[in-house]
Amino acid sequence: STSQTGATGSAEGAKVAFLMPDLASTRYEQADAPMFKAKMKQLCPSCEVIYQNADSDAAKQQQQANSAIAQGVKAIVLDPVDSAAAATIVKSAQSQQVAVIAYDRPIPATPADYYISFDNEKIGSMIGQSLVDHLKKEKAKGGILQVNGSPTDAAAGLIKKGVHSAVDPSGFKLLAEYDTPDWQPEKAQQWVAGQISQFRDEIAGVVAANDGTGGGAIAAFKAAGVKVPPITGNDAEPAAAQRIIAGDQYNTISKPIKIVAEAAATVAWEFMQGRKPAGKTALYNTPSELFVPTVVTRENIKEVLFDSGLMKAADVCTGEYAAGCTELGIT
Amino acid sequence: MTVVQEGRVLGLRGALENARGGDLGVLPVVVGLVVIWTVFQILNPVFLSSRNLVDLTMDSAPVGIMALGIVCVLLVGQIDLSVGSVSGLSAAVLAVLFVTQGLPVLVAILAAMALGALIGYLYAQLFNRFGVPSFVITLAGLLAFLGLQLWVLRGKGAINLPFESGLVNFAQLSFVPPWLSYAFAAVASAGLFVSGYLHARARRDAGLPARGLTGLLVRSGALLLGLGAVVWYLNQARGVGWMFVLFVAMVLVMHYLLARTKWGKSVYAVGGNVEAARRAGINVKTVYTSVFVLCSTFAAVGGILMAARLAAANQSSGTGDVNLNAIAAAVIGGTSLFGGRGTAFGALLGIVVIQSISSGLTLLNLDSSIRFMVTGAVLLLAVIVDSVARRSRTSHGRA
Amino acid sequence: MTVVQEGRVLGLRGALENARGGDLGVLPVVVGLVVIWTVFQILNPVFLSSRNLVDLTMDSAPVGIMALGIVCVLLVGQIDLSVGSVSGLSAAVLAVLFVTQGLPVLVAILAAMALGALIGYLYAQLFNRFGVPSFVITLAGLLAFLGLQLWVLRGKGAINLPFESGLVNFAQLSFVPPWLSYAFAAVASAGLFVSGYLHARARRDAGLPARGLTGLLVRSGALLLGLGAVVWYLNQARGVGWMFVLFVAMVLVMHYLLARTKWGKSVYAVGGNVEAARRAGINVKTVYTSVFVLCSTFAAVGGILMAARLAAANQSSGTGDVNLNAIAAAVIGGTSLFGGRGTAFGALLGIVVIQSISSGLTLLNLDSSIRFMVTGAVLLLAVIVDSVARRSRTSHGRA
Amino acid sequence: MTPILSLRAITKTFGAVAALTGVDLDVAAGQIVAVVGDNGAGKSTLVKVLSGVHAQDSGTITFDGRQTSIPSPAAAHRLGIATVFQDLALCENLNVIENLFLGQELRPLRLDDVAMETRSQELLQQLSAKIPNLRAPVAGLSGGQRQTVAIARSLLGDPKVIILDEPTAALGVAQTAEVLNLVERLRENGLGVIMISHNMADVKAVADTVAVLRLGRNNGVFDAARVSAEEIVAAITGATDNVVSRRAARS
Amino acid sequence: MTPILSLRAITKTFGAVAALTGVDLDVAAGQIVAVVGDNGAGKSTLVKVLSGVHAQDSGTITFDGRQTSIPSPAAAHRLGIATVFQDLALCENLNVIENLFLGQELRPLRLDDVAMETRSQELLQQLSAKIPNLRAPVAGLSGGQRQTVAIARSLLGDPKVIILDEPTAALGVAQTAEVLNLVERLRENGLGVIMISHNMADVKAVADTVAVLRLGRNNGVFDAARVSAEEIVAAITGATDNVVSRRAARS
Ligand SMILES: Nc1ncnc2c1ncn2[C@@H]1O[C@H](COP(=O)(O)OP(=O)(O)OP(=O)(O)O)[C@@H](O)[C@H]1O
Ligand SMILES: Nc1ncnc2c1ncn2[C@@H]1O[C@H](COP(=O)(O)OP(=O)(O)OP(=O)(O)O)[C@@H](O)[C@H]1O
Ligand SMILES: [Mg+2]
Ligand SMILES: [Mg+2]
Repeated sequence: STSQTGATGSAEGAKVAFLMPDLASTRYEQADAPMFKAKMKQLCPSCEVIYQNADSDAAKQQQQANSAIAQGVKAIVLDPVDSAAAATIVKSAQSQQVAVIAYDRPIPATPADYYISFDNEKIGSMIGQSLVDHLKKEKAKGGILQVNGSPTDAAAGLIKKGVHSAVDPSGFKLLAEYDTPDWQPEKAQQWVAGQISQFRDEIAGVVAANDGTGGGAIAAFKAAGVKVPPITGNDAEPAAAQRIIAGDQYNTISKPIKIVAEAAATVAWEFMQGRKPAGKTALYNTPSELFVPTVVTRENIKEVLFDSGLMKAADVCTGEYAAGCTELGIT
Repeated sequence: MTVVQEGRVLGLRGALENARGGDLGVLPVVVGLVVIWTVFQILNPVFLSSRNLVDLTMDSAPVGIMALGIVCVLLVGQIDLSVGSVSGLSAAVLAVLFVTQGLPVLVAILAAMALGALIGYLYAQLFNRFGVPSFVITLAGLLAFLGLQLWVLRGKGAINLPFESGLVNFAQLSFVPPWLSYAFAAVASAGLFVSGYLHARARRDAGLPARGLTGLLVRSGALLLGLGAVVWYLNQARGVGWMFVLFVAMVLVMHYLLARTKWGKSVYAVGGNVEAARRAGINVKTVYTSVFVLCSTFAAVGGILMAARLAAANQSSGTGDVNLNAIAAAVIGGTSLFGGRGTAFGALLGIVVIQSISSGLTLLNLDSSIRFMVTGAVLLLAVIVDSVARRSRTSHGRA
Repeated sequence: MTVVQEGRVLGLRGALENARGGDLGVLPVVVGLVVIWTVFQILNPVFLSSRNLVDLTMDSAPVGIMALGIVCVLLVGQIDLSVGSVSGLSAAVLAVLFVTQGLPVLVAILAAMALGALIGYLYAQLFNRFGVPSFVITLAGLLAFLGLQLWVLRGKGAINLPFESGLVNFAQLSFVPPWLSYAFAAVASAGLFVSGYLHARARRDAGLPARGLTGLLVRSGALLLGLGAVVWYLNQARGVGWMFVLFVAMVLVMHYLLARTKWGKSVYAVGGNVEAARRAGINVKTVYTSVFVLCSTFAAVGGILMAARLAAANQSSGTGDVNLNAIAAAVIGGTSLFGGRGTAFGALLGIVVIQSISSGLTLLNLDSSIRFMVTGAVLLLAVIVDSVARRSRTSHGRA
Repeated sequence: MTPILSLRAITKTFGAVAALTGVDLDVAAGQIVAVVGDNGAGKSTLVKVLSGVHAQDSGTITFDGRQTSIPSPAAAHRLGIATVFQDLALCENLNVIENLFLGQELRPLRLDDVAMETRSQELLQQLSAKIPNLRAPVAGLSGGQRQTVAIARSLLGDPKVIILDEPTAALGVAQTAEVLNLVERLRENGLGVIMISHNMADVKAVADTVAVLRLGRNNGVFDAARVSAEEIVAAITGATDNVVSRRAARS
Repeated sequence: MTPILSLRAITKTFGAVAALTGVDLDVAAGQIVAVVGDNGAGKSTLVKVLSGVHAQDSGTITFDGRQTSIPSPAAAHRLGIATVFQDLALCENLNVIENLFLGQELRPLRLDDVAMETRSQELLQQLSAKIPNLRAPVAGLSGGQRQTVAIARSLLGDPKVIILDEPTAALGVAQTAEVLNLVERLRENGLGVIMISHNMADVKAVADTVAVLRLGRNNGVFDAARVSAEEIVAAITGATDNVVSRRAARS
């Protein structure tokens, strides 16, 4: 019936769905969802946000979208588990006059109503490039290990592609690479430990696709009793911030999640009121807005993560990390 | 006339005695289901809306079909851990053949199913020749076919199935026209009556006690009413999906095969006591082969439908909790992990329980951590109801 | 003197007869292992390097301990699907108590283990009271405790364990000093000799046939040589990790408990024929409780060690293939899924097989699709060797 | 003789099947009571009630003068009731010694296998058992060998009442004779024995009293010395003209 | 009489246990051969060799004049050898009718349950079985009821040779008489029957020939009409002075 579909009528008390893809990265539960909800509350206090996480299962995401539509949402903010499979969600939502805002990952096959993101491929190339630049500066010798994300995760594929675009032409030899099943840090640790046995001190650096696998790589070096080379991360988890402060991890990447989540809320609110916001650019035939993430290293961690209020010193500078914090002036 | 009356008395008395004896059949699972439905409906009134139930039926079909295969494997006392991988592989093969290679969709479907059958055959050979536990064989299969799936999709990641194709249409948008759905209900109930009547007549002619006419009429009437109500309610939204009809038809066929054919009896016998079955002259290896082939083929069908429903095949197709859901549906539906006990209808009921929990929790809008905890708790509750009833049955001496 | 001679003859003859009868014990798994090692060594000479073997021993310990618990549960004919989740939860609890709350590490460890024990107790209650199949109970547990783990880590995601802490040090960097490791080998072999000698004397005194002195000497000597060689080789790199020593010690303790105590016999009896065990006056419920508690506690210990080895607890701790690896290790080590057959040493061998495959493939630097396929194939091969040998045993009439 | 074990009005149903209806039975110390009856008469069900496998639906059990209940096999063991079940209840995966001592192992925390093996050998010798290897799983034993193991097991504790459910069904002639000798020795040692058997010759040879069950009800208690086999058969089948008498008449 | 089934020098070992060593046996059509022997003498092993459960290690089997091998139970069925096993080999999860017709169901693609139920009732009546409900799982049957089911099953096909391994061990007096009657009817119908039993009275009553096994070897073949029970027992135990004779002398 028409009362359940969006685009017309009053937006007061309307519902909007915020569908996130997985739990492999902690950011969706801890950053994206609460920030989106907060902004929505501010824009429309009577509106309801339906937040769901698909736990890396495209079919489950479809089920979640269907149930959101059944509950009469007027817009869906969708971070697709699988960009191809998400086309079905877009189709069926649009056929029932529900707007779909692609979030974080694009949906190339069927244009959504709007696309707001950082670009995972870009993220891959940024962490890779940052590491390569650092190694060149240090005049490091040897090669690079590449720890990718889950072989069954589309986003991991994008990051992997980006990393290759930085590492392949860098002049450093790619010693070996590994798709980490389920993004499991333990698996990454085990693989890196094996490579340490194999390459010993040939390893100049490790590009890890997220902070968890990066942590695993660091533990492997520590457990082997070998000096830890520069290792990357991604997601700017507090645990990674601690490791960067302690000097164990070289970099991570901070995505301006707050800005993006709030932008998504604003756009969704526009759609819920029946308007069609125009994009800043167009990607995949979709009006789009892209944001640039920041690489975080020991040099800029204070400004990017702490001065901006993304993290609190009290949470991070605990125990043995206090000394490092003081050294970097984080209080 | 006396015969008919005697029959009716037996029918009634039989039912009563069964209830006293604790043989409640599928009743406990149904009770569990009703409890779940009531709770979710109270928590969110969308749950029992026609729309949501339509989605529920459609979501049940693919994994339900896999559960049907699992029931067969469990019945012979074995297990297949690889239905998820096989379904993912068949989705990938389907997509590559159909989309990338441009073959007709039917050819692609048949090829994917043939691959599934071949995998089952391979399992059966390994099991029959070397006596490797099926747990290990299918664990190896789980890994190997996940690898093969990734390899088939290498350099592509995900392949969209065209929305216009009949297959995607079948899984997403094609519903039984209302008149036909009512006709189905009528045919089913009439069929039940006629077959029951013929059977009762044959039994009476042979001097065996049989159900009376009234009992048959009541039973078919109840089915007509029940089915009619369900169909009517679903027709308030999009109606009964053809995919769901396919699933139910497969359940019926499997029920027939298991309950009314020699092959079905062999399956139960092998699961109950494989040595006794062998000594009875049953070709035990053939039974194992048929069951493994069936299970993998059903897994392939499930994978195809899952891909069709998503309109895409990707690297993560069939991973995640597909395996566990399929096995859990079979177990919740009353199939024993030790073989010899279970029914095809169990798979239907089990998957509906699982999908109801999943759908209900989706509607509740919970934090993931809470969602996992509640899923576990609800699953347990649903099965406790069932187990307590079954236990009263065993304490009455029927194992 | 005649008695000793008779004993020796029996010892030799017994061994021969066993081999003729097909009772090869753990030999087939060992053969499978040797095959795997040879192939991987040919493919990559780093595989059998001391360094890599040291890593292999260390990686084996946490999941190996979980497999030890699984062996117990399988022995009574039940299953625990939730060891992964329980390990992840205990890692999370440990990290929160130790790092966030700042409690002493020992308190945190004990609390995590207590939580594990409590979970096992809960399972046992559900199983004993309601007769819910353990498959479903622990499936619900898998979900619920994954949820609890996420909830415990809410707002944090991952928690680093300090590298300087004794726990992380234990799991990563603490190795047995070479002299002590040789001493261990010597003590083990002397212990085997003394206990064997005392036992043989007692049997001879009672007029029973017993192993001869020579046989005992040869056996202990072989153990000394074998252990000595292993220790020497590992000492070429970092040596024998304390964590691995802990694992081996736990295997030995469990072996003793299962083989030489009343409780152990009850476990086998319950798995072999639960009704017979009950009629023999065994408190079957207590046996189930003990076994579930043990399994969950071991899962918690495994989780703690895994977190220590990673120096972090995170949301994905214990997910992925931890469950399957632990169960597969038990099964590969010869534990029957139907109960009543298996040993503690099986868990040790099984996990070494699994870790060898994993480590060998890690070194080969394969594409992940190929890696999955090869893992499946190698797993299967390792078990086929074993099964063929076992089959020859059954065909000789020993089930 | 005051009965050591005495049953009154025991009733037990399985679903729609009434296996026992108001059954009475008395056994005194030093007395051998044979319980006989047709197939499905409820004999094994009675045994299972006495050994704590099934709880009776109604009726009372008096043991040693005190009214009691036997909720579990462990409770029966505690009272001093040892049972040889018709289906033997052995664990196929355990060996002979382990089966003999199941639930009553010597030295629980460090099993005394020497003592257990010695005692097993003695026991089995006493029953003239022919078992090639006490350390092989029971799965490989012949039917009679298993039955011998089950009988030997019931003698292990220090029971006051021994219940034997068709103990000689699978036994060879020599072993049967040994078991009958044993039963007589048990009587001499002052134990109460309930023996279920289909073999009238055996019943007549050892029993003091013969209790007949028919369709789950008492159908007479006879003094074994005074009753003839034909009378027992008549009570079992419920008719003096039965297939057994006809067969006997024919040959 | 030319034998329909004839064994020569059958040998079978289990690991270190030699269950059968060079055993010969002949059965003619219309002849009842009783195989007797001590527990563990190898009788059931012989049955299992004949029914395709175990393959012999060496020796030859001749059936109906042709030398043959019996690699599987299905092969035995095809030859026309039906067997009642000592351990019955029933599926506990199936009901009586399903067990009776297991492997030989009527109308494989649409089971004819009416015909199967009628036939089951007839068969069981013929054996005077007392089974309350043919549609209840065998798990709930008494020992004798199960044995009756197993015997009934062997009669279902159209066998030429029937092998009964202790068929009356668990049967009541009436049922035993019926089975003995049945065995005689089988002989009249020209079937060969191999019956294993520990009961000398039954053996003497129906058998034409008595073959004794001792420790896995032939220990004499007797004409049942001319041999006394004492002689058979002496051949079984290997001594004329044995526990059976002593017991007999005592009483
Ligand atoms: N599967 C087996 N594995 C090992 N040994 C076996 C097996 N089957 C039988 N045996 C052994 O072979 C011997 C003969 O056994 P069999 O069952 O043939 O005896 P039987 O004559 O039938 O005895 P009973 O009268 O007690 O039934 C026994 O010592 C038994 O332990
Ligand atoms: N667990 C059970 N479930 C259902 N029915 C049962 C069960 N146990 C026994 N019965 C039924 O109860 C009746 C009595 O069985 P019981 O085993 O006591 O007979 P019995 O006198 O020992 O016979 P037999 O001489 O054949 O061993 C039988 O009809 C049997 O089918
Ligand atoms: Mg009985
Ligand atoms: Mg026998």
